[in-house]
Amino acid sequence: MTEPTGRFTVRLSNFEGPFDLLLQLISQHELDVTEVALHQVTDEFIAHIKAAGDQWNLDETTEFLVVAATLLDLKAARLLPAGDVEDEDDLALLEARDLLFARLLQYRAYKQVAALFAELEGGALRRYPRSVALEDRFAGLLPEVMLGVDAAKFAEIAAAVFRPKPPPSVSLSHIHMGRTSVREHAALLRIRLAGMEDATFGELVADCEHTLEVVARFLALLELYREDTVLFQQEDPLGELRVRWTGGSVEEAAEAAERDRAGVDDEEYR
Amino acid sequence: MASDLPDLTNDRDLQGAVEALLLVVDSPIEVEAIADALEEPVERTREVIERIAERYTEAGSGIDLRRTGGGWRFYTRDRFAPFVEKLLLDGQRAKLTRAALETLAVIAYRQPVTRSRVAAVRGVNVDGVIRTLLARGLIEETGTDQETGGNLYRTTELFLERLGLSSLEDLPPLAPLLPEVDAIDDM
Amino acid sequence: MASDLPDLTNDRDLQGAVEALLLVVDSPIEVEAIADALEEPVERTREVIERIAERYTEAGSGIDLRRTGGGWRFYTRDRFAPFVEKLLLDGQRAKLTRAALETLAVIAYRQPVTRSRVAAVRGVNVDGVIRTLLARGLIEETGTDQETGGNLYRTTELFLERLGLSSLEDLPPLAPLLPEVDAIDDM
Repeated sequence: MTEPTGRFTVRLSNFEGPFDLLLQLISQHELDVTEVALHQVTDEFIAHIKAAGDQWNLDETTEFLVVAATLLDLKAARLLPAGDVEDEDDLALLEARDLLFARLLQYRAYKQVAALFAELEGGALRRYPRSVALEDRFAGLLPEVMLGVDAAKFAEIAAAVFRPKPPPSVSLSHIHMGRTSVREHAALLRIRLAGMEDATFGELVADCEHTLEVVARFLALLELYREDTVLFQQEDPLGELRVRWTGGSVEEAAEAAERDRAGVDDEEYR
Repeated sequence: MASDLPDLTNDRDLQGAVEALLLVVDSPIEVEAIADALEEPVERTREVIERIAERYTEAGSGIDLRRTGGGWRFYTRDRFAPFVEKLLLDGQRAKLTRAALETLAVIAYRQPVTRSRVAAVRGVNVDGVIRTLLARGLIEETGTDQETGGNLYRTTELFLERLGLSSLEDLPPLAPLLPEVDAIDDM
Repeated sequence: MASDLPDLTNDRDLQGAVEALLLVVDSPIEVEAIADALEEPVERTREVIERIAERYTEAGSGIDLRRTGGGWRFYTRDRFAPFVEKLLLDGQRAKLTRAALETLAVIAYRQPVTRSRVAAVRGVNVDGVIRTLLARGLIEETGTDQETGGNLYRTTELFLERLGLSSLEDLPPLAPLLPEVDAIDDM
């Protein structure tokens, strides 16, 4: 599974090759993400990392986490049950899927730009600027010195200089990717609950393939509860959890779902 | 100006004067500031600066006159870096981290842009990176977003200098890397 | 040395290398130090330096390569001094550079502190910057380090005044700004 070059490659029943290529094929619609066994990809990646011993690559691991999280989102969106094509839900789902594609492409584009930046910086770092104290004969002419910053900003600068170099560990911050997932599931639940009015938690997660999706859906329900659009009912501890929709009409739910899906971007760009 | 001053109508003396000024600046200096100090037209000054830069390059000089971050500054020519590093000993400078580069990439192309928008593109929390980039002077605040009230950020001239770019226009277009850029803008 | 380095047996490349070194040195540098960095014989190095100095003079360059106090350094050529003075009075160098500001920050929060400790924190050579800060009256010497014998530096009253503080105790504490482990990971 690991090429001599040390790059991570994937071997599945329907695909074999570098991880990057897998991603490319999916983003070009030449391979259906629902047919990719992500748990196998993950297993292979973990094996790849283990095989490398202490030599594992932080960049590669970070990239894998980001891409895997995106693929998971993508797959979750694709796996949701589909009815008639004219169905509002389906259209919304299609949009959600495209959004995820777009996000993936966008992320990759910026990653390429970042690589270019690294190259430019590398070139610039080989050119040392002239930065020397003024000749004595001019020193007296200097105007009164200005720092150009206040005390708070000065402290920020000091903090940036003192900030330690990153320890060689995987950043957990990528788990924030999960938030996207929760938003996505909240959108889905709104539309579904508005139609059903009343459902058990079991019914709401029946189509989930992975534990992570069930968790995301549960978190989404808590979000909806917080904004007073659902009510919970549970007769006894560990008993069946019933969820009742109180968030208005199907149309209103669909609108709210749109806002969920567009998320942060929508608030800023319109 | 006094009459015993070098005669700057003469190109050779104008070149000398420009070189003298460039030798004492400690950050990139704009053509206008040089032209002001010499009381010469900006256009003529610009031509002379460009001619000096060419002359140094043709001569294979160890001095490289470059325009970065909107101004001109003397740098050592890149091929001599190993010798410079040997002399300065601890000369080799820290590179930007991958997280910093990716965050700068988003800000550079989307500026002015809010923190949450950057976080959405990168898929991770960017608060720590943004704070460090601010403190290092690579980005700066530029007002607030009318709708969300979030701070807007843009890249600085120091950022351009750091990458050796003379202006943001030198950045390659994002479109070829991003086929559906219009669609994404609507996200 | 590696084979992709400029070929210094060639006079043109040797001149370029010498120019690159002279551009970044802050105080007069001896021929021997240059020859060491280039791994060239002292005699040949001296000849090249003298040739560069002559060439600059003949060309009427604004850069004057002169030997003073046992070492060589780039100076602005005398006749162009009035323009340099005008530039300086125009306030081109009124503001501290980023490098100077960062160095000042380390000294302010770690004082009294030696030059080598500041260099270790910043990861770059700070000699020139420290000289600038001294010249601008923002820092001053305050004895020597018992262990290393290096000069110790501290900030001055002028520094406090410029920052609008009445005493060092008013400097904002750093602890709340040094981020939690997450953000550090991110950089």
